[in-house]
Amino acid sequence: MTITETPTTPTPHSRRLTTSKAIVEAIAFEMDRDPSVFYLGEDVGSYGGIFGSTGGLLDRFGKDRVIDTPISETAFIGLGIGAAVEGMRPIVELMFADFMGVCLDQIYNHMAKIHFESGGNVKVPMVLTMGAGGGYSDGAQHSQCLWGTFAHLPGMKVVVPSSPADAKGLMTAAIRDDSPVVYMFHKGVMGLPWMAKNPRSNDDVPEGDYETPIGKANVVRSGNDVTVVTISLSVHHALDVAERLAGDGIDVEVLDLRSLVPLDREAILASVAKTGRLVVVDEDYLSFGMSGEVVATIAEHDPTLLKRPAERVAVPDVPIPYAHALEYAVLPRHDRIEAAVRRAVAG
Amino acid sequence: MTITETPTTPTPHSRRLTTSKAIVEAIAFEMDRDPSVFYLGEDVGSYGGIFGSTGGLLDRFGKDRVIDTPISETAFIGLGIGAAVEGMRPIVELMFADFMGVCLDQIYNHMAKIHFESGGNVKVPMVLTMGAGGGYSDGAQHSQCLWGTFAHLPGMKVVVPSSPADAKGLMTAAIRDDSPVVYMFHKGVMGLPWMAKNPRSNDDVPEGDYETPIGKANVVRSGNDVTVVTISLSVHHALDVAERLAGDGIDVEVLDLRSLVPLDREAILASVAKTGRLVVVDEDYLSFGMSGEVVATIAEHDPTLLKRPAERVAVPDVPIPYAHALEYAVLPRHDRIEAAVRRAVAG
Amino acid sequence: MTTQAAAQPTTPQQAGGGPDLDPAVRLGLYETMVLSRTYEEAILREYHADKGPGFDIGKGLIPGEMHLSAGQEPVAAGVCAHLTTGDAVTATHRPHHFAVAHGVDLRRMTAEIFGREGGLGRGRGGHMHLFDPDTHFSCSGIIAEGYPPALGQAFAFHRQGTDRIAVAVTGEGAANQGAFHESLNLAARWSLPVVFVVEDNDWGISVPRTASTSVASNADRAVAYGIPGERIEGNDVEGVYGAARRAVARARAGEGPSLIEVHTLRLWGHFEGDAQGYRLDLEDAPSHDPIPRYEAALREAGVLDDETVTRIRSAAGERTEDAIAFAKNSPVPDPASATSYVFA
Amino acid sequence: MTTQAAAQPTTPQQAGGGPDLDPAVRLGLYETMVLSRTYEEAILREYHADKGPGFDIGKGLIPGEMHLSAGQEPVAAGVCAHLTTGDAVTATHRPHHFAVAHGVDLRRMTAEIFGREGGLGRGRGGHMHLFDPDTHFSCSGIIAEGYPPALGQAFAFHRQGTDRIAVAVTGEGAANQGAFHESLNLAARWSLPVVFVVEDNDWGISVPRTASTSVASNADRAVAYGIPGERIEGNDVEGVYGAARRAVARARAGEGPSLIEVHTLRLWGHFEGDAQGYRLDLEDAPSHDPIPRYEAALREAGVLDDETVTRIRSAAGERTEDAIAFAKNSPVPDPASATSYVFA
Ligand SMILES: Cc1ncc(C[n+]2csc(CCOP(=O)(O)OP(=O)(O)O)c2C)c(N)n1
Ligand SMILES: Cc1ncc(C[n+]2csc(CCOP(=O)(O)OP(=O)(O)O)c2C)c(N)n1
Ligand SMILES: [Mg+2]
Ligand SMILES: [Mg+2]
Repeated sequence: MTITETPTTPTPHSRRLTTSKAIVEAIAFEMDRDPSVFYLGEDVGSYGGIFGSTGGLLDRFGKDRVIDTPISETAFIGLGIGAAVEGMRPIVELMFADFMGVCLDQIYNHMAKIHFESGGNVKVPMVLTMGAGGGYSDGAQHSQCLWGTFAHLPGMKVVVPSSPADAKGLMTAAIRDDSPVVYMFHKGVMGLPWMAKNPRSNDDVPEGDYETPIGKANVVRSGNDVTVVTISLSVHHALDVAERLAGDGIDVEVLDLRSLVPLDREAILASVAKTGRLVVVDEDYLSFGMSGEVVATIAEHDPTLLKRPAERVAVPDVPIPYAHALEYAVLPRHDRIEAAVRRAVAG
Repeated sequence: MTITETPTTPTPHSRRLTTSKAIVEAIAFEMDRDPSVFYLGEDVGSYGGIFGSTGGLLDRFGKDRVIDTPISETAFIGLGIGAAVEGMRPIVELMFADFMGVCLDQIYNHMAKIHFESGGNVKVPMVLTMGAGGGYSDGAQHSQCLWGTFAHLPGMKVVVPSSPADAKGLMTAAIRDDSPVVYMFHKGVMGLPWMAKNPRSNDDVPEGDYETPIGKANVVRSGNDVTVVTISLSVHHALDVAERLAGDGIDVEVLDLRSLVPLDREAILASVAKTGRLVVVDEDYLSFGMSGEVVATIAEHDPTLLKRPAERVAVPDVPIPYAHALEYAVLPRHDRIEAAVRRAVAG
Repeated sequence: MTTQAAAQPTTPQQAGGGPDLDPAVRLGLYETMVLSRTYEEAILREYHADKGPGFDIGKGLIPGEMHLSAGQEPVAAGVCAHLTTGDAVTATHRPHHFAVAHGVDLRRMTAEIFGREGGLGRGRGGHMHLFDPDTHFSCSGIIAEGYPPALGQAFAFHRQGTDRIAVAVTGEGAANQGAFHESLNLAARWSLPVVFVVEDNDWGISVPRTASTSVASNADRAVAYGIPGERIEGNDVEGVYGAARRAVARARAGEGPSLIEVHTLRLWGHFEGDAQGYRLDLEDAPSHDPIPRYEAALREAGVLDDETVTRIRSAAGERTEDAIAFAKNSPVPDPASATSYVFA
Repeated sequence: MTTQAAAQPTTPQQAGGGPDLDPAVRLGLYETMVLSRTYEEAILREYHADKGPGFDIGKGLIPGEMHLSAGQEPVAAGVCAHLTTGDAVTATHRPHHFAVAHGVDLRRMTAEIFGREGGLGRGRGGHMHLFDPDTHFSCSGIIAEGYPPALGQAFAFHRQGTDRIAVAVTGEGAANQGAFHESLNLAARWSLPVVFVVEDNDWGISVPRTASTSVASNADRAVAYGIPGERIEGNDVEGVYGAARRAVARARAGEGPSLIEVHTLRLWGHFEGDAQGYRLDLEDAPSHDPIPRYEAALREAGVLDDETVTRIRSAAGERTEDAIAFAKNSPVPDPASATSYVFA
């Protein structure tokens, strides 16, 4: 079973789209039905978004609703917050997750906390999109995932789709959500013409109004021997490995978390209860992040679920190196995932 | 056994100091012996640091070496980086950890990455100090710990002392370290005259040259029944609980991590191998942080070490509330720690 | 090769105020200032009532940091006189005078400061995090970071086809923060209806303006964004009123933002408990208190007499004590609800 | 109440350059520009040599984003002519022209761009992260965030009792970022020996300067910090040279920072692979190429002849190809060493 065959992807009215086109479709649908939705960011207008997240939107909705900003992330993310507070539904793009360092205060101390600090009286229905991830030698400041950082800080949902259909459905849900949602797209799943991509980055996407609930993990491949919990591009690597290992009689379950916040702990527990073996694959940094949280979820529930030590495949707490050979040595790619799965099922 | 009796604190030449005075002593000692050391930050001059981290230093070293800055964290942290690159040893104070959002780029994309990106050719021997933690109703933007955030991002050590002696020894080590060190002091351990404090915040501190190696956890109380892994102010809460529970025949081991990066995984494993029960106490947010990392350390090594599910006592993924009753409900204080320890040893 | 000259400095504008001003307006300015001061004196009293023995910041009915605005009332009174509650104000860690002047409900604000369920934020926010959707008022404890959200409120008001505006406030210390620059540039480039206010009280905690700021007046920085900049000296409420009238009118007319810096006075410490050992101008400060000074001027102009002063003061006292009583009677939040309101 | 006038605009300074300039200097400027262009043409060639079929950014001997500076050579040549390798330069994501002009070792820089063990950063950094302690050169991929570290280098140089200075570079798009403002204020207030350079190539990726920036010239923003600001029009290398001479002298004399904006030209795409569909000035661009133009001027002035041009070009070609050969012969880093150099 692959990601394209999951029950959440109805086939009748769908056609193949890249992830970036699926995202644009969701945004366009919402902009059509809700005049309070607008899109703001660097190079999101005529350029169509550096990673294709807004292609064609300017032509369709005009420059009052698809707006190029100065390179002033603090100012324009704050602008989104203020507009959301006054009832609009901004989608604001931070070009790379790596740039969070120049504007994190607006994100985590304002966007994420105003609702709480106001005792629920003020809502911030805003989507903050951003590209993430490496694999194409963009160096230590343009290749980070950092979703663990956002997920650690309370008050914002953190959504990270892996497939075109999920990308559309989760974007729809994010825009409609009354809470701030950080929506991260890994460049490697976007189906960009200028980047190596997994074949699944161009896949079936339902037409029309299509929403995927935020907070429900997805069993993209069911299996009985070992659970691989992962997210985004790593879902595809895990699926590739699972297909390869099926030939060796190893039956891998792949769980796509889809969001870190909310984290679908029930799905993690259910899968590990079945398989008794856990491998977490995360392109973010290893320590103090998603992989630890997933493993801890088991150990604080019932450590005896684990028949073998949990395995973590992540970036080993090193900045992302530029040189291809070094970068691919630290990314959680097929070889390392396969080795971890084999260790998990041994003995 | 309490923290004041640990073997790393030689008693002959020590006298009682508050943590803030112990920090100042370490800084003054290093400024005396090394002219390249200087201190930079907001209100660190005549005010002496909002949390007393620089009291008296201006009078002693003058305004060329103890320097008040404009409220421009990005500029002055960057200034520290550049000075460190050119061979100085700046100590730069970010008044509250909560303010990292306005300057995180300099911290995590520059201070922490330059050494790596330069292939080891450039060193950034800088200490970035900051106050952390809550407990006095300072609200959601002034009460955060956030050490999990710093620890997740590679390239900087993250040190969080709990006692006056450690505060001195670790500050000495941080200044002498050739790598960037984030040095976080919890306001509640500083021994400030205007804040509730644990009696241990005024304690024995060795005189003269005193260095505590970064990366070695400290068994501040040894015990056989259950391991409490914690850091900073929570060490004191854990010790208080341990003393109380000793009367009930529960023998608690308290492990003070002292630093998140490097994380002393051996010490965690050794203690849990002995006790078979783990409670992690962390004043930072629960998910995707220190508590998960500590628990995962066991589960990826050997989940059978855990005779009971691991317990985590942390801030339950909520901004720190202002109202006292709410704040104390989310902080990892004695009641919650005691309950977790009791659960861990039950059965 | 050509070398382009720098832009022309902003033309100083006619200040407004003085005897030409409608007596009702002058009385209103006075009244707002008195209410604000009366309110803060009561907060001061309540704050310190039970911090002892010694001073424990976390203790008492009002715990935590407390930044009072006494001395800075002219800024809030002069600016907010031009606003309705449909306009937005984003204030700082020192927010009370703007909240009072903008008409935030005193009872719910006070209950918030006391950390009660009846507070603006049900006790979750506290004195640095007052959010009032009714008056579009908010504040932030992070220096200068209240500016950017004001842009968005102004943007929304404009998109909604109204002439409502946003006022964004910071201190002079905060004007050296990056968010200040980004906000002014973006608002200017997009002609957003914002009035940027800088309260220059000469101090950023213990650091004097002269030590932190490379220009004598932040109003000069308006040149860097091609917008009008005005500095009001002397903590003069009518001067502020005049400058704000121009800036607000410009914003409402869709002509874009303006910057107003007011040279004001921090009468008390940075926060309560601040011994102000660093402060050289302290002894002199009370003699510059703007309220007695304005009172004297209005008496001289025949706008105020003993009776009116008494009426205004006692009305302020009543409203204040009513708010404090409301706060004290409001329930303490239930600890079981501590994790509520994280998501909408 | 008084309303203080905004500061006076910076007096335009005498531009310098022109026929009075020493022919050796003029030749040097030309030579630097030719070397930079020759070098980048070779990088362009190597970059695209093996990206196919199609264009896969992660493929080939030089993978990743590639921001070339062709057309902007006058800025680097004019500024760096006044520096020694003891001075620091912090450049941007588009760093090569400054690295070349400042004398960074071409071989090790090229090896870094090729991701090799012999590179400046042993292949860890890449083209946006070139660190050369020998020439105090560095760059950053984060917009405007190269400014703050330059302050610290300048601070250290000053403390060390030298007259060495730091030059900090950004694009005009980056001048709207908070770090720009904070850095200028701090450097001005502390009189740090820094020269701030803004390369205005009219574009921040696809966004024109006019859409992002609220003033016509970033040099006008110098007023906001009380420092000299100059804008050089026409991408004029000698104009840059003159302005930089004044700014560098001021910094070395301990008189503090200056701001120079140069109106320059992005001859190619923002990065390689950029189709520039948004770009209206594209057809016109080659006719503004500053190198042929300067070559013609120097020929006319009798400073250059065919022979010298040939010599300079072939020397540039040789150095470039030598560097590329060095890079290609340098070993690929050992994957087993991928986690080295995290801590010192
Ligand atoms: C980003 C940030 N840095 C530092 C602080 C700590 N801080 C709080 S108030 C203050 C001084 C602010 O000075 P100013 O802007 O002049 O306002 P004032 O207090 O004088 O009203 C400082 C440094 C903060 N809250 N946020
Ligand atoms: C903080 C940050 N925001 C956005 C980017 C993405 N980005 C890279 S280059 C660029 C345009 C920069 O324009 P400018 O400063 O004019 O420099 P130029 O590319 O024209 O040389 C942008 C937006 C970034 N690297 N850093
Ligand atoms: Mg001030
Ligand atoms: Mg540009």
